Amino acid sequence: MSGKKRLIDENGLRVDGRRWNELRPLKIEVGILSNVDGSARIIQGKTHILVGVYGPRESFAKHVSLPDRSVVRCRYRMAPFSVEERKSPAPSRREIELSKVIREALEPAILVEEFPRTIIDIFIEVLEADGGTRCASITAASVALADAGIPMKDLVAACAVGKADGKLIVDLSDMEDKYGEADVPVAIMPNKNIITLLQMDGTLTSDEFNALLQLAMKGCKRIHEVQRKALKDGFGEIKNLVLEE
Amino acid sequence: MSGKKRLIDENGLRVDGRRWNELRPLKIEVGILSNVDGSARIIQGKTHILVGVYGPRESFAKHVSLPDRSVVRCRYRMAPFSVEERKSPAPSRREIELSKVIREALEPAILVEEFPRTIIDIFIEVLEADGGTRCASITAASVALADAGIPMKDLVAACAVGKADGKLIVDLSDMEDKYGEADVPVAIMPNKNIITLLQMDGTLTSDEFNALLQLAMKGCKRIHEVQRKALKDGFGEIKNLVLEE
Amino acid sequence: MSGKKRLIDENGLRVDGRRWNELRPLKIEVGILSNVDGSARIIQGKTHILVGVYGPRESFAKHVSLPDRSVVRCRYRMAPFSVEERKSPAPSRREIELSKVIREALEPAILVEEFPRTIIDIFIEVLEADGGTRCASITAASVALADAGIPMKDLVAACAVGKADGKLIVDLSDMEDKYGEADVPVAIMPNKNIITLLQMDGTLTSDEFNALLQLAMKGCKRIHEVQRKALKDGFGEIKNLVLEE
Amino acid sequence: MMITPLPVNRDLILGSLSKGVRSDGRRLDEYRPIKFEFNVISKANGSASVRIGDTYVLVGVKAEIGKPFPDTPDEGVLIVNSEFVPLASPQFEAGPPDENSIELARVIDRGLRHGGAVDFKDLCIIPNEKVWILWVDIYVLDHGGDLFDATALASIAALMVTKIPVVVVEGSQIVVREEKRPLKIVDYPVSVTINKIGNYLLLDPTLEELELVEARLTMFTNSKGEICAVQKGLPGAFTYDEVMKSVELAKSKGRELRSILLESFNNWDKNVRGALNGV
Amino acid sequence: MMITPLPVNRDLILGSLSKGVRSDGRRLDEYRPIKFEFNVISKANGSASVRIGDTYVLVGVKAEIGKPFPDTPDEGVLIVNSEFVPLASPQFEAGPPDENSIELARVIDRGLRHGGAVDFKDLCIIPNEKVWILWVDIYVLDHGGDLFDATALASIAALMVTKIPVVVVEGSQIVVREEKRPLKIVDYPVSVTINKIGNYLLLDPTLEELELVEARLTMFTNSKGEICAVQKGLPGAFTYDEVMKSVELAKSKGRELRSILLESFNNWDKNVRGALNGV
Amino acid sequence: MMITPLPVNRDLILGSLSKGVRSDGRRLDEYRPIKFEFNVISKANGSASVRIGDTYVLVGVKAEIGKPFPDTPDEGVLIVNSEFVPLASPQFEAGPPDENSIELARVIDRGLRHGGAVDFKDLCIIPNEKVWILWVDIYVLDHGGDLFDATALASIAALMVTKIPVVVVEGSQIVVREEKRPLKIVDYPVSVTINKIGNYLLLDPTLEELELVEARLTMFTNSKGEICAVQKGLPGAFTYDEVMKSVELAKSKGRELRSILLESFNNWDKNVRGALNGV
Repeated sequence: MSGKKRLIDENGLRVDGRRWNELRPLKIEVGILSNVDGSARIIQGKTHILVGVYGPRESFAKHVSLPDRSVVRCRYRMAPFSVEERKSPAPSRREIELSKVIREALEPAILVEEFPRTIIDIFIEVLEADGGTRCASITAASVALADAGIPMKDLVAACAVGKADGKLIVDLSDMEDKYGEADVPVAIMPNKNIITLLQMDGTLTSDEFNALLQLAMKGCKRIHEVQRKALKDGFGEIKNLVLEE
Repeated sequence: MSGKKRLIDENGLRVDGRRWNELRPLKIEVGILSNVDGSARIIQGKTHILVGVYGPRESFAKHVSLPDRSVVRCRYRMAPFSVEERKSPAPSRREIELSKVIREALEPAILVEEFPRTIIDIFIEVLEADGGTRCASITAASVALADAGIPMKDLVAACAVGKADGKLIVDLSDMEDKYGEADVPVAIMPNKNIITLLQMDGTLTSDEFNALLQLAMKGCKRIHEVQRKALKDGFGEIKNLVLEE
Repeated sequence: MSGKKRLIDENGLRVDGRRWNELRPLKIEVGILSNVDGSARIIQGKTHILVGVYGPRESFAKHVSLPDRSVVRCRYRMAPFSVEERKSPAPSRREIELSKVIREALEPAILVEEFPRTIIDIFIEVLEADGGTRCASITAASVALADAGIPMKDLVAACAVGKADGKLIVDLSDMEDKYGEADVPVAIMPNKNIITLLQMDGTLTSDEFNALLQLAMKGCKRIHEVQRKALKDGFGEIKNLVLEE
Repeated sequence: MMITPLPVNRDLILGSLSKGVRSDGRRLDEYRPIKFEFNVISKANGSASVRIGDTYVLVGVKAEIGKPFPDTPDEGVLIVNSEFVPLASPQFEAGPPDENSIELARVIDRGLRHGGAVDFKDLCIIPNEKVWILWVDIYVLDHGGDLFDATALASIAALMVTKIPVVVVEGSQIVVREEKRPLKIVDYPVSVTINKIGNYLLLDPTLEELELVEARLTMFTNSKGEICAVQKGLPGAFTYDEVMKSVELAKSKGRELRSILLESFNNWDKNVRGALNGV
Repeated sequence: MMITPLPVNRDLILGSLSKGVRSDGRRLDEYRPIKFEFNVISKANGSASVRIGDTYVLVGVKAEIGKPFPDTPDEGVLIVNSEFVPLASPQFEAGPPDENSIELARVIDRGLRHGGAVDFKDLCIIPNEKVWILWVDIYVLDHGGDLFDATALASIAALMVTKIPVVVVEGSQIVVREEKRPLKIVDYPVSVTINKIGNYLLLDPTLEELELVEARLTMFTNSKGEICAVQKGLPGAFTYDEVMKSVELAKSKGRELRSILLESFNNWDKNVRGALNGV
Repeated sequence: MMITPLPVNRDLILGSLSKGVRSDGRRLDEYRPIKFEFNVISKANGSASVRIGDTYVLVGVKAEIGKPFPDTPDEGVLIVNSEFVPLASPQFEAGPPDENSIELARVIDRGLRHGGAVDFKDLCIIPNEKVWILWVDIYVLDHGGDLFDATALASIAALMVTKIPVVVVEGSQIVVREEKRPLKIVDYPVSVTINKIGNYLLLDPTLEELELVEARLTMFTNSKGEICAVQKGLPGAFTYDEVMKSVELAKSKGRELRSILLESFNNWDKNVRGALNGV
C-alpha cells in the first residue's frame, strides 16, 4: 500500500480504463461439476474461481458433528499458477484466514439448524487471482450452496471497495489492491440488508469508511442480480457496469 | 538416462563383468526377525533389504478395515545411509509411489478374502541400494508373507530388465539403471504366469519391449526357485547365473 | 562445555557473585491461571516458567486412556523470545526429550491408579530461560498438580548441580550450564528420599558424581520448603541461600 | 475436577444487557481494569504483558538482522506470530496455530502496519541487503474474554520498550555494537472490538458473555482517529447502523485505551529512569 | 443430498462388454469426445484444460530461473506436481497429495521426460549456474474416469503454448526481457491407459466402469511409435498376451490422440494468429 | 497370527530374580552374547551392526562437507538420528521419530560427545567455513530388550571403521581425493543400562523382563572409568544407594563391554588387513 504507482489518470480513469464506480465484467455459471452436490464458476475481470459444495452429508469423524446444527467447513486455496510468482501448494496463513472469514460470511445465510449432525463442505479453488478473490469466492460459494439445494435465508453477495490515489473506487483489481491506500471487502445478504463480511486494510477517515461501505452495498446488490440470473438460467453476466452515484 | 558412461565393453561384458543375460548373486534368508509374523532378508548384488510382515491382525483404526477382505498396507523406505548422498528420513515422493506399486504387485497373490476386517502390514527397509530395490523388495516381501503363514495363490518373483549401450540386459545395477536407455521392472506370479508389476522408464520399440518382457519373465522364474528354496530351508542362494537364451 | 570462559573467580565466586553452594533467588506462586485445574509460576534467577494442569479429565481420544490408571501427559515448550536467539515455535527434539523426562520425574509421585480412564495434562511454558529450566519445570509442575487437587504420594523438588572450572556448584545458570564441565539435573521426592530425575552431561569421576548427587538432594530439600510454603500461602520465596556444607 | 462446559445463562445475561448493565456491574461499553507490565522478559528486545480481567497476554519482540522484502528494499520487516498455549484455555489444543490464532496474528499485524506504529525505514541497515526483522510473538497465557484488544495493547506496548543494537556499517561490514537504542515509534494504534449479542453491542466480554457473542468487529484506530484495520469475525452479521455505531465506539474508546497505554508507559518509564538516576 | 456409493451393476456392465459395446454406446477402445482449451490462465506461462466426458483437468506451467541439477548442468529442470482437489470427487480428501496423486504426477513426469517433449538444453541460461525451471502443476477439477490420459494430454498441451521471457546474459548478469518466446517442443508424447475388467480391455472408462477395473496399464508413446513410459496400477494382474495387446492399443490409439491434440492446437493457434493479425 | 500382549508372569520373574538368576539362566548383571559386524553397508562411510540376544541394531555413518557451528568454528559436527522401524516391534509405529526414538538418539549423542569418542578438531577443513559433518543414523531392526547399550556399542563401532575422503585445500578451493582415511578415535565410550524391577537391579533385560522394568538408568563411561553421560528413564524412581550401586556396575561392566568391542574390532581388522595383504 505504498501508493507509488499512479492508479488514477488525469481523466479520472483507472489502470484498466474503468471509472471509479465501475464494476469489472462478471460471469457466473452454475452446476459445472459432476461429482459435487452444487457448484459454480465465477469470472470477474481475470479472477477465475471454481466452487464445489458437498452436503449436508453425514460426518465420518463423529467429533466434528454437532447435535443441533450442521457444521459448515470451508477451504479456500489458490492454485500454484494462479498468481505472479508460483505459490507453494502448502496452505499459507493467508489462505487459512480467508477460509475462516469466507465461512463466517456465508454461515449467517445458511439454515444450519435444519440438518443436525451433518457437515456442509465448501471447497474454493482460485484458478487465477487478479484481485477480489475473497469477494468472488463468497459470491460464487453462495450460488453453489443454493445449487446444492441447501436452504438459505438469503444469498450472500460480495464486493470490494477501496481508495487509490486519494479516490474512492469499487471492485478493486490486483494492482489497486496492492498499491492503493485502502481495501475494504464487504459481503451482504441483499434482501435482509445485513453485513456478513467486513474487513479493512489501509487508512481511512470514518467519513470515507462510511461512504465506501455504502458504495460496497450498492455493488453487492448489482452482483446479487447476476447471482439470481445464474441460478435461474444456469448463467448470469454483466459487462462493465457503472453504479449509480 | 543420458547414456554418457560406457556400460558394455568391447567383449560384451557389463561394468561388473556380467554377461547381458546374467543375474547377480542372490541370497534370501527367512525368519530373521523376532517380533514380526514373517520376515525375510534379501541380498542381491550389493542391494540389501529386510522385510517384516504383521498380520492378518485386527485394525485399531476402524475406518481402515473392510467388511469383506483384509486390507494390505505397504511401506517401502530407504535408510539414510543406503545411498550415495545421505537420504533424509522424511518419506520422498519416490518412496510413496514405490510403496504403492509394490503393494499392488503383491496383492493379486494374497487371498485377502479369507481375513475380513483385518490388516496385513508389509514393512520394507532398504539398508543398501545398488539397483533393483523395488524388485528385490517384492521378491523378499512375498517370501515374508509366506513365512507369516498368510495364504497366497502363488509367490511373486520380480526382476528388472533394460537396455544399455543399445543392448538388452537383465538384473540392472545402480549404474545401468541411472545411465542406461531403459529400465523395466517386472513381477510375475510364476505358477500362474501372470504379470503383477510392470513399469518402464526410457525409450523402447515394441519389439524390444516384447523381448525384454520375455527375458524378465525368465529371470523371475529363476528367482522363484531361490524363493522356494529359502522357504523350505530357511535360506536360498544363487551365485551369478546366466539365463538360457 | 569447552570451559573457555572463566566461571569461578579468584575469590571462589561465580559469574553472578554466588558461592559454590548458593541457590539463586526463588519465587513460587500458586493458582495464577483461571481456566486450568491447577497452576503455578516459578521464577528462579531469571528463569521464568508457567505451568498449568488439567485433570484428571476424561479422554476424548479413547485410544489414549487406560483401564487401570490415569494417563499423564506433559508438554514442555520454550517461548520464541525466551532465549538469546529467537526459537522457532515448532517443537525441537530437545523439547520432546525434556517433556518425557519431566513427565517421568513427576509420575512416580502421582497416584495414577485412583483415576482410571482419565488423562492428566501438564503444560509447561518457559517464558524466559536462564538455566535450570527442566528442574524449575518439575518443581513448579509438582506444585500445580497439588493445586489441581490431584492426590500425590509426595511433592517432587528438583535442582541442578554441576562442575565449572574444576569446582562443584549448585543451581547452575545458563552460562555455567553451557560452559561448565558437567551438568547434573536431579529431582527427588523429598519425604521418601528417592530420585525421580537424574541426567548428566559432561565428565565426572564417580567420587565427584557422588558428591554432586548429595549436594543436589540438599538443594532439593530447601526448594521443597518453598513449595510447601507456596501451597500453604499461595506464595513462597527464598532470597539467595547458601546450603550447609 | 472434570472440565464442564460453562453454564451460561442466556436469559440472565440478555436481561441484564437490556438494563444497560452487565453481571459484573459494568456498562456495555466499559472495559475491565487494564494492567500493563513492561520489559518482563530480559532476553527479549522488548516485551510487555497486559491483563484485562482474567485475560492475560504476553508479547515478546526479538530483533534480528536479515534480508528485506524485494518490494520494500529500504524497510525493515515485521512478523507477527501468535500462540494460544493450552494452559490458557481447555479450548486451546497443543499443536501448530489454528485458524483462530492465525487470524488474531494477521489482524494484529495489519493494525500495527497500517496504524503506522513503527518507522520501517529506520530499520534499514543496507538497502536491498540487510534490515532489522522484528519478530512479534504473542503468547495468550489466560483466556478471559477479549483477546484482540489485549494482544493489540500488549503488542504496541512491547514495541514501545523494544531496544535494538546500534549497528555501524563499515564498508560492506556490519558492526553490531553493545549499545542499544529504542525503535522509532510513530503512532500508537489500538484495537477496540465490538461484540454483538442479540441487539446489544458490548465491549470487553467476559468468557461467559463471549459464549453468546454472535459476531464481532475489531477496529484499529490511530492517534488521528483514522480507522486503520477492520476485521469482522464469528458467524453472525451486522446492520449498517451497527457498523457505523461501532466506528464511533472504536474512535472514542480507542482514544481512552491509548491514554491508558501512554500513562502506564510514562509511569513505568519514569520509574526506570528514576532507578537509573539513582532516585 | 447425501453422497451414496455408485450403484454399479457389475453384471450389466460385463454383459454389455461381452457384446463389444458399452453402456454409453462406445466400443471398448473408443474415447469419449476430447475438448481442449489453451492458455486459459493468463498469469501462467502456459496452460491448457482438457475435458474427456465429465473428466476435466487443468494444467498450468510456471517458469522460473533457478539452479540446474549437478548431473545435468546444461539442462533445464521439469517438476510435475498434481493436486486432486476435493471438489473433483468426494473420494479426494483435502490435504497434501496422497499416493494416487503422487503416482499420477510421477508417471506424467516420466512420460514427458522420456517422451522427449521439451528440449532441456534450450532451457539452459548459464551452464552449472542458471537454467529455467518449469513447474507443471496438474489440477484435477472433475473426476470422470480416465485421469492419466486426460492429464497427459493437458500437460503436453500446456507446454506447447508455454512462453518464457527472453533472457540475455551480459557478463555475469542475467537480463530478463519483456519479450517472450515459446519452448522448443521436440515431441508429443501421449498416454493411453488400458483398463482390465474381467477378460476385457477397455479405454477411457466412465466412473461407473472404473469401479470394476481390476488393473490398469498406462503406456506413453512418442511420435515414432516408441514406448517411452509404462505404469501398471491397481491390485490386479495382466497376462503376457494382454500386455502385448496393450502395446498395440497404445501405439494405434496414441497416434489418434496425438492427431486430435495437434489439430486442436493448430485450430487454436490459427485463431490466435488470426486475431493478432486483425483477421 | 494375531499379535497378543506378551504373557508376562510377574511372580515367576520376580521369584527367579530373588534367587539371583534369570529365566534364561543368566545372573542379574550378565549380558547375553554380543556379536558385532563391521562395515556391512558399503555405501556408508562406516557402519556396524550389533546383536545382543534378539536385539539387532545397525548404525550407518555418512560424512559430508558443511558449515561448522558458530561457537565451534574449528570443529566438525556430529548429528545422531534414530529410527525405530516398524518391523523391529509391533510397538513401533510408522512415522516421524517419537519421544522414545528421540531420547535414545540424544542420549547416544551425549555419550559419544562427552565420552570424547572423536577428535572434532581433526574434522575441520577450513575454520569457520568448512568442516566434516558426521551423520550417525541408528536403525533399530529387532527389539529384543536392551536398546541403549546395543545402539551405543554399534555407534562407536561404526565410527571406528568410518573412513572419510582426504581433502586438500588449495587456495579457497577444496579438492576431495579418491583416497580415504579413518577418523581419529580418541576414546571408546560405552553405555551400561541398569534396570530396576522391584528391588532388583539387572542388566540387558529380555523383552519379557522389560515389561516389568519400573525405571532405568543409562550410564556412559569412558576408558578412564569416568562417567560421561547419564539418563534416568521410565516412570519409576531410584534410591541414592541404588544410584551409587549403578555407578559401580556402569564402571565394571563398561570395562567389560569395551574389551568385547575392542577384541571384536581387532579380529575384524586383522582379517581385513589379512585379506588386503593377500593372506
